[in-house]
Amino acid sequence: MALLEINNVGIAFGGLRAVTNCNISLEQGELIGLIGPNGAGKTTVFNMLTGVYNPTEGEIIFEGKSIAGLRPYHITKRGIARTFQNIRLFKELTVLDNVKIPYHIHARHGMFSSVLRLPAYYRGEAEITEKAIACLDVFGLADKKDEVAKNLPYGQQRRLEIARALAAQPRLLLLDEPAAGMNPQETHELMELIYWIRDHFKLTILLIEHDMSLVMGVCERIYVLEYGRIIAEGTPDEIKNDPKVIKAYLGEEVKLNA
Amino acid sequence: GCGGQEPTGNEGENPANGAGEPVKVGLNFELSGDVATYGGNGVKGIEMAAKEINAKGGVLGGRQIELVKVDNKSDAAEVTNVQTRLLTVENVAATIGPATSTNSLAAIPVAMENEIPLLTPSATADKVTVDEATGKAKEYAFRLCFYDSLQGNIGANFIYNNLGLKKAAVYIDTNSDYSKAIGSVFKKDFTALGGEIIAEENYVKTDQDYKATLTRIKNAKPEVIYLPGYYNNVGLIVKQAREMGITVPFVGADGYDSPDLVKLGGAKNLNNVFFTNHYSSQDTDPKVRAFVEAFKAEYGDVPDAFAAMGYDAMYLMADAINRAGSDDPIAIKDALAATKDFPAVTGTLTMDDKHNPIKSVVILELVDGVPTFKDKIDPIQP
Amino acid sequence: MEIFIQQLINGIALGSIYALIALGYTMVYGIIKLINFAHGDIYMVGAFVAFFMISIFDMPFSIALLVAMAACALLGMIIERVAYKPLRNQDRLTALITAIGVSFFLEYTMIYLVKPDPRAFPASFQLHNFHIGNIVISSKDLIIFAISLGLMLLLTYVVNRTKTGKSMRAVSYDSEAAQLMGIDVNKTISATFALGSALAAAAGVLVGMYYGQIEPLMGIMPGLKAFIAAVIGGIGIIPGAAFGGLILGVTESLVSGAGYSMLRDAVAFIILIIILIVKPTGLMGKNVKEKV
Amino acid sequence: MLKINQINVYYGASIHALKEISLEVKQGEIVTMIGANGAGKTSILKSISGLLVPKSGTITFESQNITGIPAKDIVKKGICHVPEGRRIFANMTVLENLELGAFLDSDKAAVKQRMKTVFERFPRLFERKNQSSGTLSGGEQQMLAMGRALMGKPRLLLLDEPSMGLAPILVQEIFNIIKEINDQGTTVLVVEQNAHQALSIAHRAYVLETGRIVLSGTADEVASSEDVKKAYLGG
Amino acid sequence: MNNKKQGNSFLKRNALSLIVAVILVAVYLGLHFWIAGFEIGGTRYKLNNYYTLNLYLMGMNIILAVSLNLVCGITGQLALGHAGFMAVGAYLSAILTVKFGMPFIVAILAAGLAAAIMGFLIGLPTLRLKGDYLAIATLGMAEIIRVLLINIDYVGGASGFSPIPKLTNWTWIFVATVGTVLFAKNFINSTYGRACISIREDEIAAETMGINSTRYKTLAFCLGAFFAGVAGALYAHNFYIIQPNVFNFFKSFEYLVMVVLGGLGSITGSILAASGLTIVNVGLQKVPEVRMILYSIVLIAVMLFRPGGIMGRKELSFSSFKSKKERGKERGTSGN
Ligand SMILES: Nc1ncnc2c1ncn2[C@@H]1O[C@H](COP(=O)(O)OP(=O)(O)OP(=O)(O)O)[C@@H](O)[C@H]1O
Ligand SMILES: Nc1ncnc2c1ncn2[C@@H]1O[C@H](COP(=O)(O)OP(=O)(O)OP(=O)(O)O)[C@@H](O)[C@H]1O
Ligand SMILES: [Mg+2]
Ligand SMILES: [Mg+2]
Repeated sequence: MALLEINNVGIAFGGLRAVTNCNISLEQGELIGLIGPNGAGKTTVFNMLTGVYNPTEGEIIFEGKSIAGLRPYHITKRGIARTFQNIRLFKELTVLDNVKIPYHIHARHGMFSSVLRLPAYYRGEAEITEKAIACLDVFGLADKKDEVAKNLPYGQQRRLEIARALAAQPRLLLLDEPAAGMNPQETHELMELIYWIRDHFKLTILLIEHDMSLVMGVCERIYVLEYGRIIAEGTPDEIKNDPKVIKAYLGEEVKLNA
Repeated sequence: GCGGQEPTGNEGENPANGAGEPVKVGLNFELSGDVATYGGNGVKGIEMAAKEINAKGGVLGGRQIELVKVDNKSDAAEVTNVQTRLLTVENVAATIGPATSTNSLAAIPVAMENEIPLLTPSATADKVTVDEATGKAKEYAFRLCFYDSLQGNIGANFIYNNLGLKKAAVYIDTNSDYSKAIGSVFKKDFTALGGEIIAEENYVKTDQDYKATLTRIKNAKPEVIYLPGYYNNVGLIVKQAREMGITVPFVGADGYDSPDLVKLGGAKNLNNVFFTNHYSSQDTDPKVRAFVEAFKAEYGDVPDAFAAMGYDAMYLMADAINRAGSDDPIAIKDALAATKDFPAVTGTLTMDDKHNPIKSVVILELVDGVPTFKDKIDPIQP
Repeated sequence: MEIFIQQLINGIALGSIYALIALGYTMVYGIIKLINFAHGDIYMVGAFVAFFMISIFDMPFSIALLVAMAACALLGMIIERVAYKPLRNQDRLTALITAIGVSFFLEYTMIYLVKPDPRAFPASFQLHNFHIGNIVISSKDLIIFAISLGLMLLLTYVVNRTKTGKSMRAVSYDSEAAQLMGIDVNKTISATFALGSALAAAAGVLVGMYYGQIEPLMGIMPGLKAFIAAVIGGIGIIPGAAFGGLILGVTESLVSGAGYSMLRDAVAFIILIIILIVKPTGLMGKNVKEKV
Repeated sequence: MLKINQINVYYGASIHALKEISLEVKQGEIVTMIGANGAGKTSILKSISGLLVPKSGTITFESQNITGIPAKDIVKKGICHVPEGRRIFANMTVLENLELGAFLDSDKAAVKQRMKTVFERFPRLFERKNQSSGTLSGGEQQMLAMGRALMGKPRLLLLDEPSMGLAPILVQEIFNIIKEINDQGTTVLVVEQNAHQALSIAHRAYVLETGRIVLSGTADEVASSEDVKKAYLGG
Repeated sequence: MNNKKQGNSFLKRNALSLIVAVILVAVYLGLHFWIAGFEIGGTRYKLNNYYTLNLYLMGMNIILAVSLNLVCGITGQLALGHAGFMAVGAYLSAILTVKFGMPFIVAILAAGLAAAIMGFLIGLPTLRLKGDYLAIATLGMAEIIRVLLINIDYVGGASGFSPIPKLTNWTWIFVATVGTVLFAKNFINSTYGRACISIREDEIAAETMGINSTRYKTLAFCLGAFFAGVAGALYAHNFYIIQPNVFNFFKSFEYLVMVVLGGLGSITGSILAASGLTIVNVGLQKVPEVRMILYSIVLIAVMLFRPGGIMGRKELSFSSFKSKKERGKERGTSGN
């Protein structure tokens, strides 16, 4: 059974049909890319998957259960986490606090013991802190844990966002343009990281990216979206050579370079 | 100072002899907030009176009166706060104020606790001076004005007997205890006399547009409208009523007493308007004229009832201090309780056993903007 | 039915005044996202300026109205310069608290200067009453409605058609980017305050004329009501403010007319809350989903 | 045309973002600045367009000293800045945004003509001309930001990461457009992460690191530097 | 994270709590005797009633400011109806003690609970509103409560509910104030507090991190209301009379002013501002005519010169007094 199935999903904003008849299916453990021209509706697909928008038609099945129309926090609890195209960190909080927040849903101590500072609180907090630091460590951010998030350089903010998403302990991770604003060297490091995360956390990853070196480099399968419709699906090689995709998205030169 | 027991303990061993030592009187008034007018004008009257008294040699054979003025923001907590300040930090011998009933109710427990008398010039609610539970007077609380029951009662009498009208509409400010209290006594007494209340409407003092409710009153077709309220509302209400073609008489209470009433309502509109009052600023009584002229000279304004009652309150307080023979609060309290035939601007008054002054009530009629004496109704002992 | 129409007429006159004040609220809010709590007090100052112009200098009503509008335009600009401009990049609550401070300052400085007593606003018109059946429409109702409507149309023109208006809208969305278009942000914000304050002053003068009475705290309640009106219409949206003002005025009038005047303010708020619950951005507010 | 002489820029009291930066853009050139995140590229552009005021040093444009002049007056001199993150007027329509680009121009016919050329260059904008621009996708917004700047008829165009978040086909297009604009006589100073593309169209380039210029030269010289190759060109 | 280090910090933490506890008890006892009055060597020492009253007022203001900070500063929801919750607490507690003769403690708890329930009822529909829309809706709710109270004759209508026995004393004030502050501090430094803070920072991001924003906004709102209700009960039983008009929107502003002046999100800031403004009020009583003018100037001046409030988002704590180097390591966690 597929981990995630998007069946005939569509959404309209006012008169504008941003996504129509979209069908995507992910198997457990896959690393899938979602590409397409600007405004094709990629981010909108993510928004529908995470409950930020409610699809106006179609169904979304995650691990056998429908999640369309649920509130975002609910979907996160079901096991989907994401990053944002325009970074949305908790800017005024420390790096550590940013990563601690998602652990809240897994905390076992109640408000009562928190406020009364019962032993359960200390145990729970210590456990959360430990996990959070371990998570930051993976991203090389552990030594920045007391830095305020907005003061981090851009690249580190991107990584922190991924770390925060992982802290929600998802089974499906959605990354929206993780390499945007990174230089080639940083992009390369990111690529390694994505592989490592997938293997280490046994995750399924769906990512949106315009940097073809990254997409073609890490993705096992790629979906191409144009004007809200899936126009192609296949392995990187198939996609690279698909004339429709070249015409709509890649352009001739990229094909040559890639 | 420590504790409230001996507030004068720190000031010289023999207070009566300290000719140079001023006698402190505290003023707890509404100087900000939405009833700042009442407090502000009351204080004007008091300050003028104190100045006159001091010019004439003060009290207790040569001691000056020193006023300590505080603003209570018309907020119960602040009333209590500043009253405590007056009584325990400033160590005053007695206090005057607040101007409104609600605020007085907050200040009086502090006065009782510290055993220092409080005289309010203008709080009219019955329960200000009377403990509702026991029906007895509150020992340290006094007032200078007459109380609500009296005005409502006299208003009802006047309409039923003197004007001979039987169908009344009542129009009340729901935000003012003054208006509500007078109104409810009026309703009770007017019905008891055999009259009929055919419409009852409400406004709040911040309103400026009364047409909606006046339209309803108009449709009930009353013979008279009983409107206990303050001049700033009354002026607008009567004006708007006349503009809408309501010609029946309006009857009200001492809140009408202000030269601004005519400015706000227009002289022509205010014909056929009657109200119960302590005094009239157009009164020809020399005592009243002297006060009005002196006030005009001092402030450039014609005094309203609050100013007049403030002025009287200060004189009454000075008189009580003189009669007490010392600035001992307990002696002053006893002197206040024993007040008899004190000649005030607002009428000769005698304090009854509920600490309410007994004084005559006049009914004034506005004739082309001039309050004209219509009737004088003797006080009815409750 | 006649009563209903009478109440409706009363409500429209009242609503026009709310609308005029609400417009200033909405404009200032639109451009710097500040709830300018001092706005109601500018309305009060406007009424006093006209009062003194008429009673001391014997000016005709129309001139006094213009002088009051000009004076308040200036006052609005000064307030912005001194109290709000330094806080433009701060948390919005900071500016809100300053606005409350400015509001107190205007109220109590006026109380200090002119005393708290209400004053009679000089009658400036020969009053005519027009009778239609049992319904009375006074010339004042007509004047207040006409002047309000005229000013609102003028404002709509200024905002939508003139360069100043366009720069106001640009600054309200992104002032830094507006600078890159060559727009003078400071001038634009000043102009907004001037315009909004002038409208408030006009409302104050009209109220003085209509009800014949003014006092230093007269701005508090209408200020709050106008703010509600602005929110009902969708704050930041100019026709919304006018519409909200009318709705509020008419509702209040009808509630009083039905005999519940003591609950009138509560009803105003209940309507506000119901509208917000049904349509969280006000009646004319666009329900845009935040793009993520 | 543009000369920056040893400017220092601070954020607050402590953050020293630009240290003794000097650079030059000649009439008719495309100059690119590359550098890692936070190197100070945006800060340089903001200093030129008047959004930041340098603590010391001078900026001259066409031999006029423009240091410290407010942004609105710098636009008048013919410098248009397409800011990082696009900064379009989100609640206005596409059309209104473009109109604002020509805010200072009172010649209506000329504005209309320019609007037409912009729509020809970006047909997607024409399709959405009445859409509220906040709901455009990232790429669409970038096109709008460029279009809006072109409406101001700039002699010097400052572009801050114009290709950020764009599809490959569009990246290419954007660079083509930049080249075209330049061919038609507009001088361009462009900041880019996409060093490969930027260097391919630029005449000269500067490399920034932590607030300092560490390398400068013709585009080819810079592109062939080993360090640059490693850090910015992916090997 | 080795065990040794953990054990070490555990000790440290307890030592600190112990010091704080000892200081608190000392303050309590010291003031307790001073207020009641005591004699040493023939001289009688007693805190003047006036200062006692203002001390109580300070305590109530602290409770109100800190509780409002939970909503405005921590959760980032602009609420302008705090006085409404205070009114609910004040009236309910007064009814319970005056009309039903209940003990004060029952009245206080009932006041808090009633206000919290009110908060829940008001919060559920309105909290999905954002920013200024929420502000005006909460302001409206409080005004509705006030207007209703004016029209209920059972509690005295506009003229107010009196007489109310004076039951508030130093012990109640102390317990309630310290309790509120400790609660707020512990709440903020827990996963619940962080959930609220994340909503303040970015509601959408918080939701996608699994935080049910409605739930935590409502929670913060109810907690804020609870303590406002408690403060209302203390207020009612200290001033003999309560009137609906006292709980108008200016009262709500007053507490908002304290929160913003102290620094949004800073508990110590709220405490400082609440105490400071109580003292400013005492000082200004000497100049009745211009007190409100001066108050407004103070307000504007503080905001202009310290726009982030006295404390900004930081907290004053023992670590603030440690050397700079040490502090550098600890800085950051929002609630330290
Ligand atoms: N909240 C919204 N309201 C109206 N239109 C929207 C909204 N969100 C997205 N759209 C529209 O939906 C379309 C798809 O947008 P989306 O952000 O999903 O594009 P994308 O594929 O992520 O593009 P990019 O690569 O540029 O980020 C765009 O045309 C956009 O204008
Ligand atoms: N508003 C600000 N306040 C404080 N520091 C700032 C601010 N803006 C930028 N900085 C700092 O100034 C330095 C230079 O920033 P700048 O934005 O110019 O870099 P950049 O090269 O454009 O980076 P990017 O590639 O991320 O756009 C950075 O260290 C940054 O953190
Ligand atoms: Mg996208
Ligand atoms: Mg940059």
